[in-house]
Amino acid sequence: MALAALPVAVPVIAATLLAALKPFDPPRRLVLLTSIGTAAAVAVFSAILLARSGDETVLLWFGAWTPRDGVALGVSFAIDPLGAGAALLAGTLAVGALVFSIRYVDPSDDLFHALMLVFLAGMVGFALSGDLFNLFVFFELLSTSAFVLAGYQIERRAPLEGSLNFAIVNTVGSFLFLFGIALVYGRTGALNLAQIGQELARQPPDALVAVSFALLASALFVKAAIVPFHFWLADAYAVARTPVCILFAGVMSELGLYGIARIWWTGYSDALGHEGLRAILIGAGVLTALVGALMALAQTHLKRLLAFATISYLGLFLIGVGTLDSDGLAGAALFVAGDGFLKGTLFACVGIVQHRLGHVDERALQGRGREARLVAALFALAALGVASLPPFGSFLGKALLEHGASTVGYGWVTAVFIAVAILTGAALLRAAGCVFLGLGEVEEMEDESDVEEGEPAGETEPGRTPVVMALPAAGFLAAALAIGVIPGIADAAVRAADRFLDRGAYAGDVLFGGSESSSVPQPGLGPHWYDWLYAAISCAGALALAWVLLLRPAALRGARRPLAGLRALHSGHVGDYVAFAVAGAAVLGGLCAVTLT
Amino acid sequence: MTRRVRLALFLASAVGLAVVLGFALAGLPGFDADLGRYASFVASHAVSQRRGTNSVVDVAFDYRAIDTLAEELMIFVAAVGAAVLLAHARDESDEGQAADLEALRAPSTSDLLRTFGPGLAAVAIVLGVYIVTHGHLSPGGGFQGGVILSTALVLVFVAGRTLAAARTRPLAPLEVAEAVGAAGFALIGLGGLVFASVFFENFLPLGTKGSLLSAGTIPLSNVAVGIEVAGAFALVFAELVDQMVLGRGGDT
Amino acid sequence: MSAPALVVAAWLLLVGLYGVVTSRNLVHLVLCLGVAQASTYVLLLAVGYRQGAQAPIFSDIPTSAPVVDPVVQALTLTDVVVEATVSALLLALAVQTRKRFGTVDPDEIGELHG
Amino acid sequence: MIAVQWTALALTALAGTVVVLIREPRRQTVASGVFGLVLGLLFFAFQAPDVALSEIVVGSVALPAMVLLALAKIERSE
Repeated sequence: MALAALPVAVPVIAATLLAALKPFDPPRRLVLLTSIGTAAAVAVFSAILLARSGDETVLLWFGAWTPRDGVALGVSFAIDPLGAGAALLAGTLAVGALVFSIRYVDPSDDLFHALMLVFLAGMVGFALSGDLFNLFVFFELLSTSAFVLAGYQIERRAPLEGSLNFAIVNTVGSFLFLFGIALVYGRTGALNLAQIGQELARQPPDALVAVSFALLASALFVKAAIVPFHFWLADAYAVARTPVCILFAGVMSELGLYGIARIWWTGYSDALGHEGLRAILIGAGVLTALVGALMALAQTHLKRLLAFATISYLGLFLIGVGTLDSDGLAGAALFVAGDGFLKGTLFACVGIVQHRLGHVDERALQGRGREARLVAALFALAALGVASLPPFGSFLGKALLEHGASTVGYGWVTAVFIAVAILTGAALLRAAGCVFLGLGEVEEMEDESDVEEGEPAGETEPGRTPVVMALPAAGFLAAALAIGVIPGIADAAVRAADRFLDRGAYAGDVLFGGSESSSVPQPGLGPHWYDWLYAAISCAGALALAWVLLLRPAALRGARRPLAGLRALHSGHVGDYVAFAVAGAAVLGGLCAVTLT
Repeated sequence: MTRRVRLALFLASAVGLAVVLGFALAGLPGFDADLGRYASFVASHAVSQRRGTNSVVDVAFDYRAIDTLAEELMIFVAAVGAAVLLAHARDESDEGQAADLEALRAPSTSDLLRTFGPGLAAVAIVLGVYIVTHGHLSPGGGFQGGVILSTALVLVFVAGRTLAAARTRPLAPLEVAEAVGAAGFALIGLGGLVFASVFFENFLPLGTKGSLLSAGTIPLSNVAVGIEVAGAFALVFAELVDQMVLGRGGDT
Repeated sequence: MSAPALVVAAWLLLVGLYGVVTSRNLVHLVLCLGVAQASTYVLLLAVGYRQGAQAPIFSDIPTSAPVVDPVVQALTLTDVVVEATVSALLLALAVQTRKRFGTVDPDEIGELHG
Repeated sequence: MIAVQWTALALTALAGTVVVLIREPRRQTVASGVFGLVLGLLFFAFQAPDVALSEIVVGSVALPAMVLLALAKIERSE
């Protein structure tokens, strides 16, 4: 379908034209309308693609270079519901983020909108592409625009450091990506994922194939902030502006995991062993989920808290991807969408607090949010949603994911899910109790530098919440709810995941113009009674732990010391981060070489 | 971590990575193997299909033009980003700005550069334009030529002429050039959708092999990219020069 | 006979990363990143090189002549551009870092932690 | 492999190492420019003139120029 190029082409053209107009000082209204309209158009195009791809893969060969004898000559977008869904999530969050930015962003820096649109184009291109090198360039495009967006408040020190760490660690990741591409291209002579899959399926697995996958996965782990590649994320997300954070936490990191699933299922799934990879990915996911949750509990800076909550949930999503099962993947997809909107709500609420009160640290905010009832309600609901309160999308996704995990023999991860939901939910609810209710005893601030904010303090409006800020926050929450209640969404997700997992059908669609699907679609199951029980335990546990943290903090003092060691590792030193990333790549490469071949 | 612990962690990991890479790289085909199917198809068909004799440029600007579009946008982002990331420093030293521009005009810029700058710039412009416009025939193209062109623009800058004549927006022409170049390349892609059937499909006559006006949209794309790259790199240089000049005023 | 090129690629990656990890100056760090990035060019071109083949530019050679892989060369071109853009952004950040922190030594920039 | 390629590879490894080991930024920038040239030579030897041209204009012209401008700024404020 030729129109499939538009969700990338339209924001690109709009962004460059906005930049071309900049020296002529276009009216701010025009800039805002163009950028919001463009993001909305991307969302609409993506929704159309989502609908169209329901039955067959939507294919676009750029330049009309269709494959010859199974050899891809050009670059293809090969769009299935999961890819289109990721693009739709990015487009929707971008609309909300840009609406939010109407009151938030300094009117003088109008290139902000051009950068947001390029960033969006990069994410959409990454979600739709069916070519390994093309994935890399869109990955780099979204990374470079993200570096700049993260460092937008450059007159402050923290955003500068956050942006630096982000840029350097992600650049190291891109080297690993290129090494992976070079290895697999050297072996297969192909860059199209379907063609790579065909070539690799024909030959016995060896170290080269396993290591090339490990390097690609390492690069994407950097983006997806999987331990030990995750350090940069908290630094960058804690300091970026709220509209940027909404996109970072809601969809950019998740795209890293999407990339791993896409590359595995189209390229490697018939070449390497599934059992070994399952253990590796689920292990990494569990580690990431626990580290993120514990670190979130230790934060008082609200955005940094949300950043670690994001890391924690990325670990949970990785478990879903790592089940290598259609239920697990479908659950992860719904979970990502539901959680992405909840994170959008949470970041928007923090942004509103910051806008009204000029701070984002609990210690400076205690009790000062009493007036903001609407924000308090949205924040608390979203926090409970994170702790998988039914019927949010996160509940449905998680139930499906856990079902997938138990069918492949990893039922025990349910315990991890409950623990992480309790820890993260408690961290968020504690913050809500402190800021909006004034509960708890707050320790003195150690040094002033900690409260340096990512936003200009001059534009606070203590009295009220601007409509353009409240609207996205509420809209995101409604979207998170919708994902949980739309009838048949679980079935649709499972069907989409089944197709995602069918390498032969994908290759047939892309290279040979259609194929018979070999998979038999099975109906997706709704949540069981025990899923409701788990959700009840998670929410009650989160509330109870938050209560203890706020009113009986002495009970948990003993946990401080072990946590201090973990916190010390998050040093803010880019050399540490790069060393950990290299260590992670070496370990992952070694594990893959040993267990997958 | 202390410096020593960090180094130890890195060295251990680097050894591990070296071993892993060693096993993997050993599996690559040697220099005597046959080319892969994709590469051999492109090598044998690019000229007949595209009429551009430089098959690397055929790949970059036609078969895989969407990659190059994303790459051009990265340059666009870098130029915009450098301006954004360096912008606030300028605001601070506003007072010293006029004096700085004075200082730049007079003895601080080497007389040699001021004398020979325009001549060097002319050479760079001719060379850059040649490389941009002959990308489809011989090594080079919009990117390489564009960087050379940007140095010409910088030579003009360093010679102190543009900056000295600066009023409110000395960089506006560069900003427009880089954005219009990037937009132009994207619009060439859109032209494929409008005039042919698919984004980035060729919609111009292919011409005869080896002539300047051949290879369909490829030379046009190279010109758009050349304009964009020249503007973007010149913008980055100019932003840094700006920093340097104003920083001196602010700190001494 | 491709081993020496592959060894050089791996060496450049590791030595560049060594420089990044031990760097005491952000400008130095950017140039070290450039060295590590160069490893990817060497690797890509080594993957596409064929003994006795010519450059894939057919202005002076017949289209049937054996040539090296044109695809990896196009990929490497993109890669070179990536390096230039990332370097420009990092240098801009380094200049700002000097301004805000008074240093370009990563050991002394310590705003974010825990 | 022919002698030119051997030499270029050895020079590349050497120049890359030197760039990392020189810690004084200005001299390092010069070394980095030389590294760019050596890489360009290597790419010519590997029959990649397009990439060689790119690497030379980026590695030996644009990047050193950017670094020197940045250094001028950084050192001036000391």
